[in-house]
Amino acid sequence: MIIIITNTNLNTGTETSARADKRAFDELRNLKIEAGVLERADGSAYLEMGGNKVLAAVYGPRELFVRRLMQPNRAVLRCKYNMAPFSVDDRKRPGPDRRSVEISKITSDALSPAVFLEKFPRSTIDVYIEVLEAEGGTRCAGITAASVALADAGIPMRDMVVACAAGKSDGNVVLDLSEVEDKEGEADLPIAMMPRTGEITLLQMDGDLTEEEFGKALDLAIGGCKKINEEQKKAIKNRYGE
Amino acid sequence: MIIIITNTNLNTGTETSARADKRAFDELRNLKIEAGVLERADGSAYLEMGGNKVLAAVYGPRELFVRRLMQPNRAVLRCKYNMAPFSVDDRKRPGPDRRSVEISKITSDALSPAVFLEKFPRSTIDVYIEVLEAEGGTRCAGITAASVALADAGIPMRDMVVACAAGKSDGNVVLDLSEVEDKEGEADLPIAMMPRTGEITLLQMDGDLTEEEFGKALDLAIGGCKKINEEQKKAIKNRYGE
Amino acid sequence: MIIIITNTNLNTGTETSARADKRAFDELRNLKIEAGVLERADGSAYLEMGGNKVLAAVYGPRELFVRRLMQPNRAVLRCKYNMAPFSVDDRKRPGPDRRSVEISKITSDALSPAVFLEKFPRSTIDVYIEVLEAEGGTRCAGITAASVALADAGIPMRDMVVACAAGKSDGNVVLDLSEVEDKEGEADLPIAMMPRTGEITLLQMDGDLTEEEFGKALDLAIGGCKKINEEQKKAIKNRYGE
Amino acid sequence: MVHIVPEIIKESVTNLVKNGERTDGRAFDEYREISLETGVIEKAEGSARVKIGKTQIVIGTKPQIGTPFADTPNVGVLMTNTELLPMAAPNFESGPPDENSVELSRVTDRCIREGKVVDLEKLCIVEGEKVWMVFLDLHVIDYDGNLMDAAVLGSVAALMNTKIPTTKIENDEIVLDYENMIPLPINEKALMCTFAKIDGELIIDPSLEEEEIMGARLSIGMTEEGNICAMQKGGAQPLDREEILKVVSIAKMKTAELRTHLP
Amino acid sequence: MVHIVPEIIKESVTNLVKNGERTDGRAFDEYREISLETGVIEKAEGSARVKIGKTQIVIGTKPQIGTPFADTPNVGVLMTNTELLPMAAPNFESGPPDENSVELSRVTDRCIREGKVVDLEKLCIVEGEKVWMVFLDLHVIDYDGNLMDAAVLGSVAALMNTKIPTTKIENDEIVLDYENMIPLPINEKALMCTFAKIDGELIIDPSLEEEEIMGARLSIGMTEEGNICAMQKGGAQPLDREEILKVVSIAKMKTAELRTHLP
Amino acid sequence: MVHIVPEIIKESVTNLVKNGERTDGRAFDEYREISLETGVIEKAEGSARVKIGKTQIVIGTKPQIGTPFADTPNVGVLMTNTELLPMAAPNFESGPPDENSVELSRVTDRCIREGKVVDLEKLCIVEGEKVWMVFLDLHVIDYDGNLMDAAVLGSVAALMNTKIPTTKIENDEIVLDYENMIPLPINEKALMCTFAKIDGELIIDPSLEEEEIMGARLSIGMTEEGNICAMQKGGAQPLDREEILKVVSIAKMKTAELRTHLP
Repeated sequence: MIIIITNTNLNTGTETSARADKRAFDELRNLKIEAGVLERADGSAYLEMGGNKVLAAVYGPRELFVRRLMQPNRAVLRCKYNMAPFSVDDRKRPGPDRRSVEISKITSDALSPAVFLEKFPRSTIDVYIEVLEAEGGTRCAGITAASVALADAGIPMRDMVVACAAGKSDGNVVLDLSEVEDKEGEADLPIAMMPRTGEITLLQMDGDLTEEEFGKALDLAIGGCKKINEEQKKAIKNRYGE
Repeated sequence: MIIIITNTNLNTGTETSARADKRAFDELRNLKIEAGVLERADGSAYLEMGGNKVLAAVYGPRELFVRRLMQPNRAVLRCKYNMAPFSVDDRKRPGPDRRSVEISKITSDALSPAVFLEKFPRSTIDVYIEVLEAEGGTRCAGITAASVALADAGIPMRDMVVACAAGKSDGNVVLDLSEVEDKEGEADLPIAMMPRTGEITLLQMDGDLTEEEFGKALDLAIGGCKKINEEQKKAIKNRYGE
Repeated sequence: MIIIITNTNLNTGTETSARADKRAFDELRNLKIEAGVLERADGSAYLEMGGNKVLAAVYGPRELFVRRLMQPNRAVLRCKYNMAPFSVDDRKRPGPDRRSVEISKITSDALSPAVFLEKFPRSTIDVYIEVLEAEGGTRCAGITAASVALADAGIPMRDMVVACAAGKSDGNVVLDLSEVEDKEGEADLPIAMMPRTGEITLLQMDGDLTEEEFGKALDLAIGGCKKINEEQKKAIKNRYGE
Repeated sequence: MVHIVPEIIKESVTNLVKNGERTDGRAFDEYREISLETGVIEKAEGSARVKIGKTQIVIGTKPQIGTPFADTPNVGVLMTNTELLPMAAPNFESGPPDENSVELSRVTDRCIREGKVVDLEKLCIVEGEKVWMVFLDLHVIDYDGNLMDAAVLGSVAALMNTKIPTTKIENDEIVLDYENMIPLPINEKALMCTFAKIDGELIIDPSLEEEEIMGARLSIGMTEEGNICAMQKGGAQPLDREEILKVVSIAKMKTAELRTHLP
Repeated sequence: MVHIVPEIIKESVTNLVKNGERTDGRAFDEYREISLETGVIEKAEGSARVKIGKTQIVIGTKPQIGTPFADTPNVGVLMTNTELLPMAAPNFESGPPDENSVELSRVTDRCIREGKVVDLEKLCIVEGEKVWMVFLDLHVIDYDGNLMDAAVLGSVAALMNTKIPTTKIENDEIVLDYENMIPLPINEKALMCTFAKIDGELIIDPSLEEEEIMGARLSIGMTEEGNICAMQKGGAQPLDREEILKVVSIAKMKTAELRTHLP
Repeated sequence: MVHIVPEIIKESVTNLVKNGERTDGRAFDEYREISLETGVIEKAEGSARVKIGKTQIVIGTKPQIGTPFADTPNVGVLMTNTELLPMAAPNFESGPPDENSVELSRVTDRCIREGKVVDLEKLCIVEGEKVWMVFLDLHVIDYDGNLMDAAVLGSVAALMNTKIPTTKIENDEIVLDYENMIPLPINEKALMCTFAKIDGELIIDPSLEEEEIMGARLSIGMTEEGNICAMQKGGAQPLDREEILKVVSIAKMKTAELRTHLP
């Protein structure tokens, strides 16, 4: 039996402004970060960015029971990125898939340079990222939230880590792609950085960019990171005062 | 929607000679063995026999981390037989199935009698067999290659182990069944032996053989093993000289 | 292609007596318990109740190899409830499902209060329940059999544990629901108890009962447990004499 | 992971209970503060965020069109899944659902199913062919005791919050009309109320601290009329007949109280 | 789990064998007591309980209608599954089938399939579309050695005990007539006979004690005519040509003897 | 399994790099010896064996007819799967793909997909119903560093080597004509080039020894025109903006050089 769907709300593409949501090319989506939202975790943060809703929680430094992962001279930072089944249009089956395994790995690499892991040999710092609702850019949202959760847990850090994507949509290099721009656009370039030194801790790209467009997008993303970092600082200030 | 396949190359059965590939009843397929083909493994071998292409690699003796497998007075010899997804006509799903679990077990039993396991208590010798292309008789090809890889790894051995099948096809007892003969034939009898003493270390059979045919097939397989053993020796000589 | 089934034996519902199998509302199905039916297990029991056929086996107290489950001051009592693939009308796929995981857990809770676990620190007592044929009430049958198997294993116990269900079927509160009564009835209330003190060690309910009906069903189930306990005692007496 | 509770905490909580008190000052039959929001996840067709004390669960529903079970060809399907996320407690681990998570899923499912919360027969689209399958996913993000009551309360709220498109059959095709969304057909608001037994006393809504030292637990699902639709005992200590009858009669009042938090 | 056999037991069993004796007094070519009941599980379409000594297996069959394999469109399907239950031995563990369980499944399946026990072509209902799939499940409940012979003997008995409804095709529909049940079409009664090699001697039907110290094992499947349909060597010691030919000729007589236990 | 690199090796490799040298004498922007054969597996519809230094991967393709994804009804499907075989390195383990294997699969897939190597739209047979699904399986048999560049180079070669039968629709049936095989439609030869950062220096095509001590890794996928189609940073140390821009511009030249190895 054939199923026909009528009158869905997916009327994208008839927009007249440059971006479907009328943002300027270098404009971020609405952003809200709150630190210390969970009771049991050692540190936590909640982040909304556009339609994304992301929770991050940190446990540790704590004893690492899996001996084969143990490092004699530093802590390991382990990340689990996970999407709630109800976070996307078509229900996502619970449990890790290849995408979440990859994102967990690169998130761990993105956060590690900022943490003084060498202070906690043989232990683990566990970062859990839960995407409650997804609307494009959840890996960046997760990293940004996780960094606030690490700070909330009192983990000593060189700097915050902040993440943001730029990309190409409808022929234009733009900041912070929405879900529609990500799916229909020509390229996506998510990065993470430590804002104090400007060092890049995550860099991925897929799509099609000339060398020139890439440089432009990279700088746009760096600019986005700096703005988001201000919100991270505010969230921590709100929680702990000056 | 129905799918129709035209003009495939599967024109077996119209042959006039006794065997589809014109071999004599006691003739082996073309055979080629090379030792020392991989860099990282402690020992390795590559074998082609008819359309079979098989790699074997050995690591060890090395520390055994799974305590419940450890033997206080000898090494364990563990085998993993695996088929590449592209090694067969219809893609094989990656990962072990019941067939590969059984072959791994009997391969381990087939090789163990030849190795001085008692020299390496509490350790493991790991044998990995990868079937890159399969055309009937891969378990025998794997054992023959693994034995060369064990020698290449410098593992002390009482003797080589060499494997070969005989069987019954079109009413005749024949040596070294091809894929077609295995599938359409009446019986398959793979064995492994230590050529110096003639002792049998692997024996399986499926099909239908009288006691007399069985005796004939067993002797044919023993003869095949002896010929293949010459190629094993050559491969080791080529690698290390006399 | 459509499959039509004719003349199956499922002619329930045309019965004239109150219960499909003509039992009185407080009548148990035929019951048979035998202790010591297996050779290897430290203790075992076989139970038939109506169409149920259940085996229970006990190993222990023995060393617990999973360190994270170990209790410094007592044994853990672990249960595995499992249904044979052929025990039900439509073949059950082998391996645990959510139902068997839950039943294993509550069976462990139901048996633990009766066992002097504190006598065996750091060890485990393993209880295995196999449903060979299922006809309603297998969790209760399993607990009743497991308790006999624990006694057969010589595990020191405060009391036996005995289990029985009551429920509501065709508007009546009745004892020991059959498969048909369980499926088509209005409520099922399986309990387990220690008959000496009358203490309840398992209690579950699903369906729809008023507070009054619940009280009535609970008392009926308690009465059923007492009768079944007599059969448990007989089984042990038959095995070991007075 | 086994979590060993220090003897000293065990003793101090138990002593309080002996004196008729609880660590957080509550009466024995008093719930912690409850908060319940619905519609918190826009991409979910229904959702809720429930807090009982510091226990917190986010719940979302996803209706899909699927095939009915062969033995109930005209009945929709409800699928309940619970994730005890590793973020919710230091001893929760990643991986497939463990026995606690399975029990929570099954008891929640049982209370909602046996309490006839959703009118599953109204979810049939074409008998024997197409029905609505409603996935109910519970995401436990903070664990401070008494998950069951929170799970059922939040699930009922999320189901009440759920909207599905109207369906029509035209020329043997199912037409889903997303302009005319209708609420999921709700029959009943069955809720669950949990007691813990500590040193012979029965206290309602155990906190984590209380759960860790309790001997037994009894959860009771009740319909609006006060009928029992589900029960589950937990814990390695027994309960006696009188204790059970007593908490059943308290549960009626307390589930009615809980029900006032529903929208 | 590795099971270490004490040296003293090893020695005493071996010394007995050297003197032509076995711990339980049997001759080298003597089976333990065998018992075989069929129809023991009413819900299974066929079933058997087999004991060889204290080794015990319960076997049930479940025929289902399914789709044939693409390369054998007019042939029914036999699926063999073995569970070495943790109740059967202290070192058997719960979980997915390990290599011993897989080997037992596959050798049992091979003996039955290659021995042509079931006439699988008669299980075709509609060529290329519908055939009977017979699930053969072996539940090993007590393990005292020589599982293979027990597995094949019990499986053949359970298959002989199996009944399926007659099928008719009417108006392009398959009609299953449960009033007229027919036995599964049985062609042949192939059985298996297993030898253990201890200190150069070959003994039949090894007990657990003997299995634990044996150097090699050889199992031979034989048809009623005495043709060989399956063989499997196990164990980390070799066998020589003469030993193999010798046990093959003994197996013919011993499988005939085993066959007398079938109904 | 964590592999601890001895401090002394770390130091010696690092010191060499500080002096502008590498352990195997290469220049910083010099690849190891590359060999590439195609058609090495006859049963695979396309295949290649690639070596970069001693890193070795065997790659095979298997086209199958399947159903397209609902949101891309007229586009074929490419499925990439990587096995880091335990034979390839002492610390690789059997079992389901770990995070390194998943990353290698996904980055290879991304470079080929985003680089539009295969014209997937030409793989549609009947819109919304049947398309070619191409399985691309990478079998890593020897691991000496820089798997990504080898994986993409070998995959492109295997895809270029792949042949599929022509398809026709006749009387609503798909006819596969194995007498007239055609090559897979190839659009583009996107390749990947990987840099490692050691002590502030960026070196191309890191060997295993270099990978084990590198702080960060950056892989860049490039089309024939020199557009970037994929990037992936790895490793727990950061890169700065200038470093990134620098390696992007080197990658253009180096992927062109790699491309000369394609047939």
